[in-house]
Amino acid sequence: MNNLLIWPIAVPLFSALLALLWIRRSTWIGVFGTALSLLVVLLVGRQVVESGPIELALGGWTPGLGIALRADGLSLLMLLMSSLVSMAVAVYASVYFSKAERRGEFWVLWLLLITALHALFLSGDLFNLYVTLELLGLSAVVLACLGGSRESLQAALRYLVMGLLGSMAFLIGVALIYAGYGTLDMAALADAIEAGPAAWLALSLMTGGLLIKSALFPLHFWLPPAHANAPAPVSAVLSALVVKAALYLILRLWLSLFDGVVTQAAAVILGLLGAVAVVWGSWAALQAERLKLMAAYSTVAQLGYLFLFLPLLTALPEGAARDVALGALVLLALTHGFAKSAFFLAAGVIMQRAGHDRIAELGGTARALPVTAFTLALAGVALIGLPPSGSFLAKWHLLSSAFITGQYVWLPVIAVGTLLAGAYIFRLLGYAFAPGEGVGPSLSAGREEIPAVLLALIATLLLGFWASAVWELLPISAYVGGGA
Amino acid sequence: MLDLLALILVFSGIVFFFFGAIGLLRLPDLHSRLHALTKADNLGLGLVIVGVALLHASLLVGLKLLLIWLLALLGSAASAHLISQYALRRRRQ
Amino acid sequence: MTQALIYALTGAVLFMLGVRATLLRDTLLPRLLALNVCGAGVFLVFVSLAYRGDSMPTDPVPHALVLTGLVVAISATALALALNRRLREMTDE
Amino acid sequence: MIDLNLTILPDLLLAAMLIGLAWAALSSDDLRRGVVLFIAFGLLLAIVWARLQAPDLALAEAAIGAGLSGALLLVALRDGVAGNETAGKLSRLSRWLVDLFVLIMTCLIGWVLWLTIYAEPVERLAQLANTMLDRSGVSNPVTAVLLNYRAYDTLLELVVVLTAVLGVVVVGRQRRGYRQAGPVFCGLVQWLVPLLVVTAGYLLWVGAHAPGGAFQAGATLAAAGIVLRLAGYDAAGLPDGRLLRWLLVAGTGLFLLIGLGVTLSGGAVLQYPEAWSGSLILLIESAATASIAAALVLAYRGGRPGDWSSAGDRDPNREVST
Repeated sequence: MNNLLIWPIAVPLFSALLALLWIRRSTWIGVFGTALSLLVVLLVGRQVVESGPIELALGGWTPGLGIALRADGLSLLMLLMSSLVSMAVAVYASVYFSKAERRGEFWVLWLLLITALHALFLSGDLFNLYVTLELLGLSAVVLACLGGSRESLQAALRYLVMGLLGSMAFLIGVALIYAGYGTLDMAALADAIEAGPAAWLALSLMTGGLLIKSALFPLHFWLPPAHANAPAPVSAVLSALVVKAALYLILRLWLSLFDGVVTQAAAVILGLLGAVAVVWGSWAALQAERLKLMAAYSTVAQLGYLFLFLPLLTALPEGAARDVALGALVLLALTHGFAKSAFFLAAGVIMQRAGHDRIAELGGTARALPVTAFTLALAGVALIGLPPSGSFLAKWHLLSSAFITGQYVWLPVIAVGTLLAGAYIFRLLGYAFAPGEGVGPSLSAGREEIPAVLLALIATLLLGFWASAVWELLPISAYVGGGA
Repeated sequence: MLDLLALILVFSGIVFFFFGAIGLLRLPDLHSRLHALTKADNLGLGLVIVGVALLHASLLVGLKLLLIWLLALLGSAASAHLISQYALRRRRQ
Repeated sequence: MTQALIYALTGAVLFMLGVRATLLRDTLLPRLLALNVCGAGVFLVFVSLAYRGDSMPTDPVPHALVLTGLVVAISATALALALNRRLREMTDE
Repeated sequence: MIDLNLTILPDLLLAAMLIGLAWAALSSDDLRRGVVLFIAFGLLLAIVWARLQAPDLALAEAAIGAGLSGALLLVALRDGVAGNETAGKLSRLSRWLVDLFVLIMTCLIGWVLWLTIYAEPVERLAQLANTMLDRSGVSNPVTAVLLNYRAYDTLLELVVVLTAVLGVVVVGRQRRGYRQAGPVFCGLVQWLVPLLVVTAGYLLWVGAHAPGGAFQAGATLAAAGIVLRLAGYDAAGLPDGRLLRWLLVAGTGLFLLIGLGVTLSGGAVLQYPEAWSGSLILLIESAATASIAAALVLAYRGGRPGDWSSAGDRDPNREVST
């Protein structure tokens, strides 16, 4: 029993309720609540590092009858990413929304979104995961339509419908699992699940539902409009964190619960879809005329890379090589989270200053907003995968895993994707660093620009130099079934 | 014996429901449809409820069932009134 | 067991009917109905698993899960309808 | 394997009607017709729940699934439906592929369910849930699962309701109300609303040992609000501004505070002291009933209530920019 685990969920939830009650003070409550959530996540992290995975059986009932919260290396890394990114974005949003009419509701929903993310990363129960997925989906949809424009509403509505369809597919998978194994507790299921028709079907239904939510090609179509039309701080968390939540669940299912059920053929199919996503998303990003749309297509491509790892992971035998590949996958997800949120925040700064985000008219950005232009360049380094960013290391290991397993088909995909990413980033930087009057002179920098540059620094420097921490944390597993 | 009586009551209630439904489908205009539906259903429900009460043979259950019937009567009377009033208003416009 | 199977299979059919209509229809309201039917199918699978014949006590856990699911479903429906209304207002303006 | 006797005939009939109604509701091009068929589908589903010995669900389905969903959908018909939001019609080939996919998946799911139900019976959680009932503080097993064993799910579910209703508030303006009702309807309202309130109270109280509970009670209370609004009372019984926000927060807030508070006695989060669990559960359920009812009525009214917050009063026309 360890009651510490409830706090990453209780703190943002309680702050959300307070923010709704004292809606005029919501900005303060929002920033303070986010900071406090970060603090408790750090406390949980210290305990996980010191004494291994933590479990909290809620209500004191044995997991199975009751619900357990669990924190291990993987969930800790996701928690750290989400609370760090949300802290930085909250600071930015306190400026961005300082005069907006609906800032009160924004902060309440913001805190609810953090609650949902933390609850999802800590949950150890399949049905509870469905509830957290719905909470995450609904709060993300409402945040996405805060822009109030027709496009953003339409995108949010489609996002909602697709999200609900995904949840339903997940839920019927959960029903099949409960039918076959008589429990919903993930630790018990990690032991119990064995290959067979029920397990295969349940896994494919749940994975299918999550693929919609994680926007893998060809189920990506809802993502670009939803992410590109939301207010900038919201786009940042949608792209950096919300899609990662579905990806985290896929990893949990494939590597911890259904370890031994997953077939190589299924993994190769997902890998192929990922490959198409990499090429198509990067190409669409290169064609995009708006900065935020470009960033959204780039998210589609970057998610594709993450799925390239799956066929490699299933082909590798359990052991050091597989642990390295898994670490690289998580590292890539983390780097993208930090880099993409930095990118969206920078785009938001430019948009508020220039009044538009048309890439071709961004001349003069570097002179007017040097810090923001620098942020774009830094985040770009991480998105392309240049050294010293974390994604460089991750792609390096992706390549070497492909060599080890002899799956050479992925090599050209990685090469083409990286080249295209270089092309769209340098195209953007070419405009941004060109002289011009597209962006007005700088009035104030600071609270707006600093969070983005910090996030970009984490992505390029911190995760590059301290990447080994990822490989040290991942083996701390709460689930005996697998390596995650 | 009591059971047989109860069964007969429930069955005849169902027959009323059946004819109410036929009336709803076959009669020409809204008012006569409403007429067929409310009359047949109220009576049908009443018969079913008396039958079920006999099967249970308990005063408390009987009272609860009676309450249900009264509510259904109230509801169907009010809704039939509202629907026909709406139809009248539309015809005048 | 046969009863449980009948309803479980019905649940599967309803689920896929809902999926089909969500994919094929192109306006919001029918899609929303479809998602609700989809949910009803999943709930039916859960509840039929809980049913273990008229003589055995049922498994309360799926019942509670479905109750939770019902409330989540109506929340999502309400939100989708509100978005739809705002979108409609914007079209009129 | 299947014993074909007459006892399964009603089940077959119900199942066929469910599928038929769902098909008709989903394939209807007339929206109003689709919605009405869907409401009928919900009512039939309530009968199925009763047949499968799930009376708690039958109550909830009738109140929430058919009743409130129906009311929300019907009022949405009045709003009209926004035009096609997806790009174009699907080609004939892709329609055919979707149908094929649906057919295959239905068969697969059906096959797996068949295998599972006829495999060696899995001892699921039924036995455990029923033996632990003595320690849960209530004697209705479904309430025990909802508010004790899996109370955390219910807490998050209340948060989901809160999130959705905030979304409704954020998105639009309040709907126009209805004209004052005529004498007959007013007479009905005078009877119905107090009766619904009493019924809600009864459902809340009885949930501890018989079918019923916070969700059914909340939905019944919300029905009272909707009836009031239909009769021309625009506020639908809800308070304004700050009090309304307290009402919305009450369920989640009290649940969270109690869940955390019980750790002071040395237990885990949400581990009620056994002697107190009955009363704590009732307390949580009462607050949850109020919050759920308020949220559902607010969702029916739609949009931002008057005097919701004065945060943006200086510049009411300003939208958040993208």
